Amino acid sequence: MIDLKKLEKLITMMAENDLTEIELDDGTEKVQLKRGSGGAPVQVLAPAPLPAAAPAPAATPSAPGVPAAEASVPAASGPTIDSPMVGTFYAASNPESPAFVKPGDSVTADSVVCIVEAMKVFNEIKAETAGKVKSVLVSNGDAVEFGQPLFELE
Amino acid sequence: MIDLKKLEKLITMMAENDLTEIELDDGTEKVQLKRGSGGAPVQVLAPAPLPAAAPAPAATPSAPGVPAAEASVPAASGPTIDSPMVGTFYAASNPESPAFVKPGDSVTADSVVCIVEAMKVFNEIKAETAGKVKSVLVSNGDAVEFGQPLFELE
Amino acid sequence: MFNRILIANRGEIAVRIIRAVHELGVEAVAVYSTADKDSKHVRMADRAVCIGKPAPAESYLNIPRLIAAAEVTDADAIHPGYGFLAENAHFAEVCRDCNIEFIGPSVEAMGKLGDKVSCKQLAIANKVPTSPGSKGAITDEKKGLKIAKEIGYPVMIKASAGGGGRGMRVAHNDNSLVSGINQASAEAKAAFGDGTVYIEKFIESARHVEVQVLGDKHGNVVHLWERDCTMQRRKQKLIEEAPCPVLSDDERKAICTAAARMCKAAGYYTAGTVEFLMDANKDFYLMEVNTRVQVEHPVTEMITGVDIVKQTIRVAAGEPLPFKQKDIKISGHAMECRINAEDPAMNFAPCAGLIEDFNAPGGPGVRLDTHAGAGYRIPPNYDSMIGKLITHARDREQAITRMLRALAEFEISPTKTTIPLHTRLLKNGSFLSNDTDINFVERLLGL
Amino acid sequence: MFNRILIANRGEIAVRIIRAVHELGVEAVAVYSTADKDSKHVRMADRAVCIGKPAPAESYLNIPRLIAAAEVTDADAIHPGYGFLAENAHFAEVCRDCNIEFIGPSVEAMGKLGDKVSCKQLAIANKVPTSPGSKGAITDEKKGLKIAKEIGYPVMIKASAGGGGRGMRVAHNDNSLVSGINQASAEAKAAFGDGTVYIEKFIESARHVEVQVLGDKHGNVVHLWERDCTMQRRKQKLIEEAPCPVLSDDERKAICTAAARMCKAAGYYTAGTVEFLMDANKDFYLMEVNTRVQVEHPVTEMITGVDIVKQTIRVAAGEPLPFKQKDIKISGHAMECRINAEDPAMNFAPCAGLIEDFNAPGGPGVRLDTHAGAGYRIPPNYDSMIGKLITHARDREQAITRMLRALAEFEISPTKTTIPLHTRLLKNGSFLSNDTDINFVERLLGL
Repeated sequence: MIDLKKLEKLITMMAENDLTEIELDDGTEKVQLKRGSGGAPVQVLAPAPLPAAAPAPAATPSAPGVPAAEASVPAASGPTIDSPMVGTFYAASNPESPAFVKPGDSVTADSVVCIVEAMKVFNEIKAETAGKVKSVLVSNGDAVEFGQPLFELE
Repeated sequence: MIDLKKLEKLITMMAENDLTEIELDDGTEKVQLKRGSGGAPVQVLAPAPLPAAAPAPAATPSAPGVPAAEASVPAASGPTIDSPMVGTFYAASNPESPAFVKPGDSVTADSVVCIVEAMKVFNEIKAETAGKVKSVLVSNGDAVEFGQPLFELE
Repeated sequence: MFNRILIANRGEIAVRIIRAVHELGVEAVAVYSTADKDSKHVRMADRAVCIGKPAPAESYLNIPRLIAAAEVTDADAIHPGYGFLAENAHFAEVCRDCNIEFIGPSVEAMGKLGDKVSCKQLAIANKVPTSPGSKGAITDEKKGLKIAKEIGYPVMIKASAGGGGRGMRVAHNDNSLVSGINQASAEAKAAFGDGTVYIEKFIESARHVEVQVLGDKHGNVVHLWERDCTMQRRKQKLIEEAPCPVLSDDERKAICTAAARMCKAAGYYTAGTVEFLMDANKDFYLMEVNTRVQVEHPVTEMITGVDIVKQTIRVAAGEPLPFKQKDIKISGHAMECRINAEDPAMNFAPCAGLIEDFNAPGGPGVRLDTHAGAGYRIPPNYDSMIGKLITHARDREQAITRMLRALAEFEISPTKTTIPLHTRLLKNGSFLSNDTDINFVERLLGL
Repeated sequence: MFNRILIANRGEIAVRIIRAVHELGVEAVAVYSTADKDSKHVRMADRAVCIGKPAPAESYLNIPRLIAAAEVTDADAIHPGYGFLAENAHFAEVCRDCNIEFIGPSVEAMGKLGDKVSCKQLAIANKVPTSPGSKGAITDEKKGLKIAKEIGYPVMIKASAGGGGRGMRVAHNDNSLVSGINQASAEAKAAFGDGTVYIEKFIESARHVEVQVLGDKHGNVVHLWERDCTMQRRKQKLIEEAPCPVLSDDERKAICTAAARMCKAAGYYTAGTVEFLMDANKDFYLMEVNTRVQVEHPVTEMITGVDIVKQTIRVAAGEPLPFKQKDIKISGHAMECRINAEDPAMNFAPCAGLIEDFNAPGGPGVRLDTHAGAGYRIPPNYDSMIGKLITHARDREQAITRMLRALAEFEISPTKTTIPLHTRLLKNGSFLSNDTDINFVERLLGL
């Protein structure tokens, strides 16, 4: 069981102390730390446990009443299009029409990829970045929160 | 379970002493430290960050009323003769006679090195180990606690 | 009772409100900015929604996002806590328009008591002591000079919509009055969008005494006695206690009854605080009314046994107060020290960052309200208060002794806090003998 | 008052005592075994002395080392807490011989009340209800059989010097009685060096009700009302509450008054607890008297506002009790859950080791007495209790609701604790309706 808090602390310690390698083992302890020139670049380890990239501890609002701690946002390995606001996700402009985008579609920064409805206002969400849609991370009608990944790009 | 606090200590030590590598094993100890660009292992530092070797947080009883946190037991780098009990330390059998041992003296396991008085009983303390006395770590009349180093050997 | 309450706040007050919500068997929804994603209120809530970036305007002050969060989580009520949108009438109206109960006073009562000029008129009508000064707004300099002559210098120029010291000026003569009116008015216009100002007698040496009031939607209003918040620094309260140590029972009863009478006249419900300055002659002068739960509400909870936050929720749900005025008795003495993450060596500059060690005090008569703990990283984006340490004992002396014991026991590192400052103040002879006024701490620290 | 008090104990009770010592303005000396060198009581004390290896016989039970530590630190009193040497008359005598005040009862009173036979005789003489049975020791089988016939089976065979269930047997007929007497006697001889046994009526289905008593050296003895500790497991109390939820005011007053009367007759001073079994007809049967402060003393502190530990120190210093019986009033309801580091999955085996995350519950009506925290390593050498969570509220229902809230909020990892068990018990219908007896928990868990 890898503890996010612990990872975060490790990363901070790496950065603050200019470490280049940390290697824990823990079949009854076995630490290895490297520092200064000659070690692997820090960036390699960085992304995964970085606070920003860590899944929000909050419940996905689409799962009502789920304790905050338990739920989690589906992880996306590639770049993502995130929700700029809290609201309800709609893949299409109306039930009859097809989804704005589906896996395999290419999008430009200006492409409308979905609608997020908040306070009766239907906000068209743009891709903000060009790329090819790999997968849709939320379902039609899901509640989404700020910064929640909606689409994964290749 | 690898102790984060201990790890943090290690890393601080690393930064402060400009180490490039620390390698612990702890299938009953096996420390390797590297310094500078591929420098020789620094054995001296090894014990320091290990909790077991850290000085007790307790006050030396010889400093009445000192907050436990503030006081500390004098550090000894070499082997030591420790007090087997709580009590008052006397270097000699009585004020007139000379100290049982002084720096430079050689002692055997059976040599009486001091007296620790507890509950009006004067207990003769033996060296329990052979060696040459390097320094006396407490003063005549000091209160000493269990396990407190009394003499440092070479 | 409500099914699900959204807490539109963060930090210790969000934690405090979630505790009350859970004790009522109601679900709690936390909202948080990206800076607070690891905060305790997020872990405690049944659900948590990220509403935006750290900047308050992007999150805790962003009404559309808060309402949207309430809608997607089907929350039927919102508790604003203190600060942020707690006294924002527009927010209360939007909640009402969206059929979400705003846990606070009615928009009307908020207006009557929130605006300083109308509040003062209400006070005078209900025989609540106010400072001599303009009955209403100062429209021109001439009127200001006339009134200043009547009540005598020094006078205080205040903004009607003011708060937190902004839009305030002290004038010692006609010249400084004229310039003061213009400055205060401009400052108020900028800060609150309303440049209306008024004039009051300036109280030289005073204590800060405030009355806790609690009302329901059925016209019942009681007071929970008073608090003394004389120990301040830069207009920020540092130490609060209850009851006020220098009042006789008659003086206490008189001012508390007056405060409750005034709130009843305003049709006020939920928790509110009527703040007074009290001069050396124990004459009271109304300062303002805070139409929300107060940071220092716990000291009143300790001496009365009333869970004030829980009551604000019950009242919002339409329940009548479960007690009458005669049931509210004072038991012992309580004290609160605000634990701020500030570095005394750096002129009390807030210090954010990781708290590595955190061992809270405990034992009899000790209460800690905090969102912090070992491993918590204090974000640089918000105020520096990381907890409130409260003690309760038979009398003031024992409450202070207990507080000193608890402060000594409180282990926080490497974060610098106000703990050493509190220890110093609690041992100060003037504090022990109540020979203090609201400028005491600043004089002591040479600020 | 004393200058310096040595606390001859560890864990949460050492922390609790140091808090009381400091609130009295007295210096605290901690003693610790090498296993406890990083423990909170060591950090809190003004001075700390390492007295030996982890094994209790080498440290906390080692009288010469404790006395030596007191001598080298010039401590003029020793507080034994509970367990270890708290009820050891020899230790009390040694302290007295060394001119160190033993903070507890006189050796004489400890003897009168500690020995079960003399205690029972004292009870009968003071009209304290006891179980029908032998007035004194059972010297031979014939006498045993005769008494068993009088009071009727089942009967309980108990060791005079007994405690913790050792030297106890239940007999349902003459055969099991004869073998039981021999076994119990042998077991008692081995465990306590005294094979004296006696016989009592065995109480089938009972609640555990105990009365808190407090006396001074001037002959004043009061009771602080009773506690209910029916929720037990393997004779270990799990949840304690005050007042007992099934007693009427008259029943409460009768048993509490009787307990105080008996202690007064024994010339008892300091805190003590008279333990009873109460059967379905609310008939009481004396079990034993504990001549020390009890683990569960906080629930009584919460409902009476009396700092019991502080009082034991004042009494030892010769001060008279600052209150009379009529001043001791019950306010609200309090509950305590013992937080043990045990793994439910491993049949509640104690689990030592490092506590990485520790976030304590807080807010109104919540008290936590603990020596643990984030970064604390639980030593494998002592009992598994790492804290006591106490809640106080207007009534039992609210105290339970508050406890459930606090338990849910309590974050400890990776250490396994009894928190989930407490949550389960507090939601159990039989517990809520007080339809329980001292075997309830074991039946529920199938132990």
